[in-house]
Parts: sequence; structure tokens; C-alpha cells
Amino acid sequence: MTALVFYVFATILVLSATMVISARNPVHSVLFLILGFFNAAGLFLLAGAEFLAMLLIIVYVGAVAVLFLFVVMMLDIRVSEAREGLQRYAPFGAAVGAVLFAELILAFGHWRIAPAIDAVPHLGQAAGETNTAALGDLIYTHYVLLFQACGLVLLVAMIGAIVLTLRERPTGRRQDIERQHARTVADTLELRRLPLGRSVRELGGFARPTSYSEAAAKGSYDPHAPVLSDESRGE
Amino acid sequence: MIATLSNFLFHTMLGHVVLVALETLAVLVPLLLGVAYLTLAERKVMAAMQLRKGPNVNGPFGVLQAFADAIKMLTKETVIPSGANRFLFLFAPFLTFSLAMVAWAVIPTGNGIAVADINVGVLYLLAISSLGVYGILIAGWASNSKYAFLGGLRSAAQMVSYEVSIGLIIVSVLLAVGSLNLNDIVLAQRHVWFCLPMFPMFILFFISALAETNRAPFDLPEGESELVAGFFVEYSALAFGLFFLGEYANMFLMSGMTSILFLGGWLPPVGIAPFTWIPGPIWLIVKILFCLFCFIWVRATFPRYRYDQLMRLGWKVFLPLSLAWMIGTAGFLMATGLLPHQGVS
Amino acid sequence: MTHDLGGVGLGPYLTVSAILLVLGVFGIFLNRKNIIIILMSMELILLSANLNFVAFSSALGDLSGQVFTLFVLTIAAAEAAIGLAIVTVFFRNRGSIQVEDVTMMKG
Amino acid sequence: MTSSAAIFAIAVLAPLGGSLIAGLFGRIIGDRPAQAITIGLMAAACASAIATLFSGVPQDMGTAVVSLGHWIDAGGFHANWSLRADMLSLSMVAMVTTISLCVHIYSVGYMNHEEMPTYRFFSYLSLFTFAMLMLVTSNDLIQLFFGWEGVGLVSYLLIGYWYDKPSAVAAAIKAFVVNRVADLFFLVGIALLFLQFGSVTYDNIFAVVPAQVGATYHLFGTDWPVFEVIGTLLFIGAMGKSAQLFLHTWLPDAMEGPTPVSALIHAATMVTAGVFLMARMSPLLEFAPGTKTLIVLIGGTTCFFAATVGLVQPDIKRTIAYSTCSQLGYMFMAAGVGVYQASIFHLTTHAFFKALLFLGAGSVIHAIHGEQDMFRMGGLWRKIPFTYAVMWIGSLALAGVFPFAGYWSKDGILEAMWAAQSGPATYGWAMGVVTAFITALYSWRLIFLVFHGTPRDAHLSEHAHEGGIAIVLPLGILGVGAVLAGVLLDRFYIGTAQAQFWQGSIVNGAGAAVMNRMEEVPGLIALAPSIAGLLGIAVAYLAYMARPELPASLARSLRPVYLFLLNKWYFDELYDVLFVRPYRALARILWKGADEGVVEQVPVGLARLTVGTAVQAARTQSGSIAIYAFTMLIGLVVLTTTLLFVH
Repeated sequence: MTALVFYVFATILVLSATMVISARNPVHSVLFLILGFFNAAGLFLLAGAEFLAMLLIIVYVGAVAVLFLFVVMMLDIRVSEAREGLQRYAPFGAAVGAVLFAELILAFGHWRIAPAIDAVPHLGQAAGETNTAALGDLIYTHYVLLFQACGLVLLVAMIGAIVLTLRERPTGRRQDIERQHARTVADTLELRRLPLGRSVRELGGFARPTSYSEAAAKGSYDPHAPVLSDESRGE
Repeated sequence: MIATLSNFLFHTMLGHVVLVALETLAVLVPLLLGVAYLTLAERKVMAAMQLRKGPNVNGPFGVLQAFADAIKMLTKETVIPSGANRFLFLFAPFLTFSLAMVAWAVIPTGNGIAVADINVGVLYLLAISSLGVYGILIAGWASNSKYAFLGGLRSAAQMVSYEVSIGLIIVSVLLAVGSLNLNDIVLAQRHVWFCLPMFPMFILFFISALAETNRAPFDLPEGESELVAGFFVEYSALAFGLFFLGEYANMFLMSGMTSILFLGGWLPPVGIAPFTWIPGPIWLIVKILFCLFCFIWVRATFPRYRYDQLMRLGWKVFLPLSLAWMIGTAGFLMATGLLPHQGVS
Repeated sequence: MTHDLGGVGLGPYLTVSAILLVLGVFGIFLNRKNIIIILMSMELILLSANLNFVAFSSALGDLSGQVFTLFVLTIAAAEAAIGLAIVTVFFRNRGSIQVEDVTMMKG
Repeated sequence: MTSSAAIFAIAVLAPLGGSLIAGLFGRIIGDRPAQAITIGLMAAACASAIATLFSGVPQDMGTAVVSLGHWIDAGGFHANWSLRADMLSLSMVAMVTTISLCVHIYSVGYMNHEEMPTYRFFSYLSLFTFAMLMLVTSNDLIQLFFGWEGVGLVSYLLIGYWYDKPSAVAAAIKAFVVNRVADLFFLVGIALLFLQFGSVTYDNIFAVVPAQVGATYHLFGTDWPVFEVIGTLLFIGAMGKSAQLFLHTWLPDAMEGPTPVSALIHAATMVTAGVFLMARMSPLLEFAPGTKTLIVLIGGTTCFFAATVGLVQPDIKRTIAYSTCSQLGYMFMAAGVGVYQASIFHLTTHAFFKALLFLGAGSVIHAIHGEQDMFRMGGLWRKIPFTYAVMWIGSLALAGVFPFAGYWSKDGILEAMWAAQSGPATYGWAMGVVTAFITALYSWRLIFLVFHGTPRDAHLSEHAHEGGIAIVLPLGILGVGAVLAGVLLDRFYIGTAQAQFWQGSIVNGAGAAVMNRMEEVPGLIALAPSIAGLLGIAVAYLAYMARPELPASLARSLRPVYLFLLNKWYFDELYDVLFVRPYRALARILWKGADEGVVEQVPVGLARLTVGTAVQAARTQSGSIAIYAFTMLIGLVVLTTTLLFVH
């Protein structure tokens, strides 16, 4: 039964991996990648690594693949262009791949576990302990420094990604919630009594309250710019 | 007869499959019914809050309104836009709906009563909820429409953002429980529900759930005034219906998660006689309904957030708060010696 | 505590992982112009490594393999984030992500 | 540390304090305070030294060692900072501090026309004094070497004090280099001593010297007596410091420094370090008869050679410098026959009258604004009568006229030479007597040229005047010393009381007999140097007062001899041909051929190779990520293949 499940997962994994590299549309590639990850998670589950299986889905499918999908969708890659030159290198790649595969099969076909393996202290899972708890024990004791290093790598990657993609837009108007809350009618509105038959323009044009320039982001609004005159408005 | 049946169900492979299928049905049928009536309830509750009557034509008090809507959707024509990716266009709503269903597999409705009582239940829930993004993204992209695409991107960004704080809040809870098993989480609240000691996180989780399910006041992806209807602007008929159902099922799911993580799941408020007579599933349903009522209540009360405000709230308020709370919880548990499994190597 | 790997043994796992690796390698050759697919191929290669780690970890009853899978996951996530950020910036500046165009690192 | 030890330590260490304060804080505290501090501390040192000398070391032991601290502890090698207080050091300390104090005071007057602040000068002077005191009070050869190098260093600094004068800088470097050549031998000597005796402390060495008389080094198929080798090496070191023949060339050039420096360093103290070393190592040298013969020969020749050169020098300071060289020859001669007491005696009296002469010459130079050519002076005695008087006193002492200081010591040396009754000693005696004549001749040549006759350069001597009190006072003190040092100290240094006085700090092996026989020298022989001196004065009068044209005609008729002398026996030229030119040629070959051609070519060629390779390698860097990825993967395949086949 479980063997059957394994072969189902493995087959779908291999097929979807094939589709990842051969799909004409990058969006399809990403979706097949996700499918592949799902099946890999299934394989993990079969191997007893339930925590990693969930993590694979949360991290890869929930975050990394979303990133891929985002970028692929947003960048709007022209499919035809991206596939040019496909055939030229394919034989070469196939040859390298074939050699590699042959070697791997050769290697995997003739390996055996070292007889002294039992002499090596194993960092195993205690009976009755869940996979997660056992992993936790290991990570926070034996591998705590590596774990911290991984955290640092992630931090650096996060900062790097932000620094790389952040675009400063000096003209944007940021929201200042405290100022919004503190704003009163007097700051915003100027009530004027207009004599009959006269327009605001005739009284010197529109006047903006001072709070407007204060609220504006730097550079987006020049309070000293000349107020639009009647003439320019009229045109 | 009964012996044969039990032998079949509990000791044969096929029987096992049948049993699981039955369990699934036992969860899904009430759930689907609930979803159907949630749409009606939302309209009724909001109507009441806004001093209107709401649907009241089909059946007494409009109880048949849900079925009327369903029949309307089923009978309409499914329009597929030109240039759309046909498979993905139809796959997206199905994905959304089925994910909302699949997640229920691990929700315990009573002590140990779940379709799959697995060790990493919380992670499973987190994984499934993180997949919700795909339905929306695929729908937005496959529609071959600017509005849909923008709505999809917005929604995806929003969900990813709030997932981070949801994850951190869950970690706070897990710190106090010491297990990823949902049943254990519920059992850990025997003495006091986590909504009391972790009240700020409870509120944060609830708000994040609103954002995660694209509910008001965070229903940006479908903001009518800017994006017409967001990622499902091109959808109609059954496809639209599936999205619709999926959304409401997601609300159910998030309410269920809130109940299990903070409101004691299937536990009664206090473990004494009159309360303990009522079975666990009923308590869970009551709590879920309470959460759903809050969802609707919020929708009727608050105006919609602007997109940058939404992002700001998620990244600059919720994330630091939940992170600080997590660290504080860990520190508190460590200091008081209440940390589960403390001293176990 | 060794694990029977779902009753199939170590061999099939290693075979699947080998196939994944070769597919990843082949993908890099095949899609030599599209940097995003190259990145995805690299994810496949990493996945194959992870699969090997987990399989051996279970077969030998030693959790270190799973721990390293965790680290590989972390690094892969960081790599994807940075890689995609670079791609995005490049696209923003050049309007294209053709690998053939990306020759600014020429010596 | 007892109070007497503390006083002795003050005598040695006070100059260091003065030097540090003046040198490090002179800029802050100003010139005058710096001078006052150095002079004050110097005076304290001088007073302490004289007090120590008079109290003497305790009667029951020959030496007292004041320990200051550990210096080097490396394996079996130990060196301590300590002050050795035996009569030899005490007398030297007293002499050095007295002269140094005079020079310090004198410098205040002499240096007051300097444009640069002079705290640096005073700091150097005090530092020099300290180094010299370390040298003479050392209890082991390492500390002695420290002082030895210290005085060399300060000598370098002071000769090059006017560092904007190229000739001064060149002279400083010359002095330094020549001294290093000698120091190398000295250092090797010390090393051999350590190897031989396992210690560098005097007492340890001297204690075992008699036991190892027969030791030899076997080298080049010949047996070399250890003591001869070591003694010769030490003597070569001393030759450098004391400007003996072949290593003397730096001393006349050192006159580029300010005159007080010449007085202090190049007359009274540093150059006598070699003589002091001989006396200090007397227990060893007494077992090295070959070395002693060498010392006598070198000393005698130096004394004659320097005197002849001094005879024709036009420069007033160079004349006195050669005179110093010559007198040092006397001292070495005496050391060579084992009469170290006479050496030290002459060293002490010489310090007084030579410092006097130098300072007097400085006074002359100061009076006529820096002119040093005697042939442009003349008739100065009316202008600067006091200087004239002290120059007479100094010259009389130098010439060995009774009862001035030089008479006693020089007579003692020459008597010892005669009494030694050996071939080399007799040669030394002859040289000494001849030199006594020449000494008187050039001394009065100097006096007559400078002070008598008509001013040859009216403009120069017009405004000549006596220096201030700061100049006059030291001249007076030294003058008194030049008159009285001999008659007062004779009894203690070489006379009847010498054994009680030295208290065994100087060892006379075979020399003990000489000491005794000195008293029995025939009268005529004893009078010979005095007669030679007086004769020299008379000839000088004849040549420079009565018949002033005589020297010039003599120089014309004996032109080769004159030139030979004027050019200092062509030593500088000889060295130029022998050492400087080959060295330069060698250096040039090493520079052009070895350094630029080979050594530099390695990194340069490497750099070129790197650039070339990099240019080629850069071509493979196409910038295409795909190619890079291919390369990586192909590398992976190759690696896997290799692993498969190797395994």
C-alpha cells in the first residue's frame, strides 16, 4: 500500500520536474514546480520526516514558489523569446545529463552502508518522541550554531532583497496617521463670506491652508510656488 | 451484522477507506450547509445592524434564499474570457474551494475526534492556509484581465504578509502548549483558554484572520470602487459559486482555528456539570458561530482600509507586536518554569 | 531507530533523487536563456539533495540528515529571495531578463 | 641600597633624568629651564661622584656592586643592570662628571647664539654623560657594551648636531660607521668571552682567567691562544672608540660638531673608553702578551703619526683633535706594557688639559665668530687675555712641562716604557719622546699663530672679545685642574700610594715589576721628555715668532713630506681606494645586478605573469551566466567521474 503511494508520488514528482524544465510557459513551470514540491513532501512523509514535509510546503510552496509566481507573472516574459536557442544546446545538455545519470545509477547501484556505521554515535529519534521534538532537540543542541548561522543568512537575504528592490519615490505622499487624527476643521477649511456676484478668483484665487504643505512629503509640494493666477486658470 | 460491519470498517483496507470517507462526509456535509447558511446569515445580520429586513422572500425568514442563490448560479452560463488560460481559469476556484475543505481534516471536533489526528496538525493548517494564495493568483493571472491580475497580486501580497504574523502568533501558542497536535492544543486549555492570558494575540489573530480571508475591512482585492471585483471579476456561474463557497469556507476555517487556538476548541467554558453535559462538537460549533458573527459584525461596522495602510499594519504593527509577544512568552515561560517539556533533553 | 521508508527501501528514493538531479542539470542546459527557469532548475537540484538527505536519515536512523535538509531549505529560500530580487531589479533597469543580455560581469 | 650606594646611583642616573626632562619636555618648558635642569642634575651627579670618590669603597673589599635590576635572562645567559663601584669606576665617574659639568656650563655661553632651541643639545650632552657613566660603572660586558654603543650613538647625534650642514652629517655618519666596524670585533670578543667563561660578569671572568691560560682555538690548522684572540678583538674595539691608527679617521672629522662636544666627547671621555676598557680588562690582558705587544706598537705609532699630522693642520680644532689622537697613543702604550695606572693617570690629566684646550679653542672660535683657520688669526692675546692664559696652561700641560699635569703622567708613561725593557717598549719610548717634541712644537705653533704676531685678518679679530662667565668659569676650573691634577694625583695613581688607592681594581701581572722599576730609571732618560718638550717650544718660537717665513720655506723644500703630513698620511685616500670604492662598486653591482636584476625581477616577472595570465583568463569570463552554470555542471560531472574511477 505505502509502496504504491510512494510510486505514485515519485512518478508525479519526476513528471512534474520534467514539465518544469520543458514547459513553454514559465507560469506553468512554476505551477509544476509546486506540484513537484507537493509530491516531494509526500515522499518526505513516507520517509517519516513529517515536520520537514510540512516545512517544505510552508516554505517552498507557501513562500518561495509564490515569489517565483509573482516575479514570473509581473515580469511578463515573452514566451517565444525565452525559448529561443532551445535546440542548440539540448543535445549537449542531454549528453551531460545522461553521463551524470549513468554515473549516479552506477554509484547508487553499488553502494553499501559502511560496516562501521553502528560504531558512529547516532543522533536518532527516541522512542515515543515525535519527529518534531526530536529535530528540535537536535537543532538547539548539536546544531545550534549552524542554526543561528542559517538565521543570519536569512536575515542578510531579507535585507538584501529589500535593499535591491526598494525604490524611493520622493514625490509620494506618505500617510501620517497621528497628524490625520490631530487635524481639525480650522486647519483644513477656510470659510469665506463671498459678496454676491463675486467669485473666489476675484478675491485672489484659492488659498491652501498651511497644513497642506506640512503634510506633504518633502519635495512633492512647494509652498512658495506662485498661486495659480486667474489668467492661467482661465486658459 | 454489527460485528461484521465493525470488522469490515476497522480491520480491512477497503473498510478503512470507507471509514475515512464517512468521516470526511461527516465533516463536510455540515460544513457545506453551514457555508450556505453563512451567506444568508451575513445578509440577515447586516440587515439587522443596518435596520433593514434582509432576504425574507424565499421560505420563512428567507431560509431558502441560500438554495435559490445556488440554483441561480448552477443554471447560469460559465463565461470564459478570450485569451484566458482555460484549464487554470477553471482550476483556480476549484483549488480555493477544495483547500478550504481539506484543511478540516485535522480540526478536532471532540477529544481526539478528527479525520486525521496528526502530530503536526498546526503546521498542516498553516501549510494549507498558505496555499490559499495560489487559487487567487492563478485566477487573477488566468483571467487575462488587468483588473483581475491586479486584484490577484494584491490579494496574494496581503495574504502572504498576514501569514507571517499568524505564524508568529501560533508559535506563541505552541510555546505554551509544547505540541503541534491540535488536540493537545485544545487540551492545554483545560484550565484557562488562551484568549485570556494572550488576549492581545487573540485580537491580533482575529484581525489577521480577517485579512487572510480578504474580509472587510481588508477586502482590498475585490475593492469594487477600484478593481470592480478583484480577481474574480471574470468569473461567473458555477466557477464564481465555487470561489464564493471557498471564501466562506475559509471564514469557517479561520473561525475554527481561532476557536481551537484561543477559545478552547471543543472544551466547555468551565469543566463543571451543566456545561460538560453538552458534547464537544456543539461547543466548537458555538464558538465558531461566535467568531463568524464577529466577522460579519466587523464588516458591518468598519470602512475599508487603503492598501498601503493595510501593508503598513501588517508589517509595521502586527509583525513586531507578535514577534515581541512571542519573545515575551518564551521569556515568561522560561522564567516561571512553565515551559512544557522543560528539562527534557 | 531505522525507518523502512514506506516499505520501498533506500534504492527507489535514491533513484528518484538522481533523476531529479539530472533533470535539474538538464533544465539548466535546456533553458539557458531564461534565468528564472534556471533558478527553478536549481531548486530541483536542491530538492534532490534534500530527498537524499531525508532518505539516508531515515534509513540510518540518524536525524542529522533531516537537520541538514532544514538548513538546505533555509539557504534555498535565501537564494531564491536574492536571486529573484536581482532578476526584478535587472528587469526594471534593462527591460529584459535574457541571460544572453546579462553579460555585465564580463572581465 | 645603602646611602653611599644611593649617592653613587645618583651620580650615574641623574644625567639620565636631566636628559629625559630636557629632551622630552624641552619644547614645553623652554630652553633656559631645560639648561638649568640639566646643569643642576649634572652638578648633583658631579657632587655625588666626588663624594663617593672621597669616601671610597669600603676598605674590606675591592668592589661594591649596586644592583639596579634584571635585564636579560635567556637560558644560561644573565645580564643585570648594576653599578660597579671600584676605584677604577669611581675615578672615572668623578672625572667624567666633572668635565661634563664644565662642558655643560660652558655650552650655555657657547651655544647662546644658536638659532635653534638648545634643549636638544643639552639633552644629548646629559644623555652622553649617562651612557659614559654606564660604560665605566658596568659590572659586565653587556652593560659596558650598552654604554659603549650609547656613547657612540650620542656621538653621532652630537657630531651631526648641525644637521643642516652636509659636512657635519657626513662626519657623523663616518664616525658611526667606523665605530661600528670596531664594535663588530668588540662584540665578537664579548661573544667569545661568554663562550669561554660562560659569563659576561667581570668577577666571574677574572676569577677563572688564570685557570684557562693554556686554552686555544684550533682554526686554519693553527692553534690560537684564546686570550690573545679575545684580547686582540677587544683591543680592535677599543681602537675604534679611541681613534687609534687605522681606525682614527673619524676623530678629526668629528670636529664638525660644536666645540663643547669636541671637548667632552672627543677629548675627555668617549675616546678614552678604549683605554678604560684596557684597564678594566687588565686581568685578562695580562695573560695575552702578544696583544700587549700589538697595543704598544699601535699606540706608539699612533702617537707619532697623529703628532706629525697635527703639525701641519691649519684648522685649530683639527690640530687639537690630532693631539688627542696622539695622547691616546701614549695611554695605549702604557697599557701595552701593563702599567694601566699610568694610562688612567694620563687619561685623567689629559681630560683636564685637553678639555681646557678645546674649550679654549672654542673660546677663540667663539670670539671671532666661528673662524677655525689659524692662518687667518693672530694677535688675539690682547683681545682675549684670559683665554690666552688658559691656552698656555693647557699647552704647558700637554707638552709635559713641570709641574703641569701632563708632566707627571707623560713622564710616568715614558718611564714605564723605558723600564719595561723590551723591544716594542723601547720603540714606544722612542716614539713617545719624539712625539713629546712634536707635541710641544705644534702646541706652540698653535699659540703663536693664534695669539701672537699681527692679526692676519683684521676684520675678524676686530670685535674679538672674551666670552661671558659661562665660558670663563669652566675654563678657570679646568685650568686649575690642568695645573694641579698631576701633582695632586701622582702619588695615588702611580706613585707610592697606588696600591692602596686602586685596591686591586687594576691588575698588574708582569707590569708590577715595571711599576717598581719606574722609580729607578736613569736621570737622563727621565728628563728626556721634558727636554724634548722644551726643545719643541723653542723650535716653535723660532719658526713662528722669530723667523715666521721658515715654515713656509720648509714646506716648499720638503713639499712631498709636507703634503704627506697635510693629507694625514693619505689614510682617507687609502681607505677610499681600499674600502669605499670597492664597497661602492660592490654595492652598485648588487643594486643593479642582484637587486634590480634578480631580486626585483622575481616579483616584477611574477606580476607580469599574473597580468598576462589574468588577461587571458578574463577572456574566458564571458559574463554569460549560462556558460558559468555549464562550467559548474561539467565540473560536477568530471568530479563524479573521477570519484567513480578512483574509488
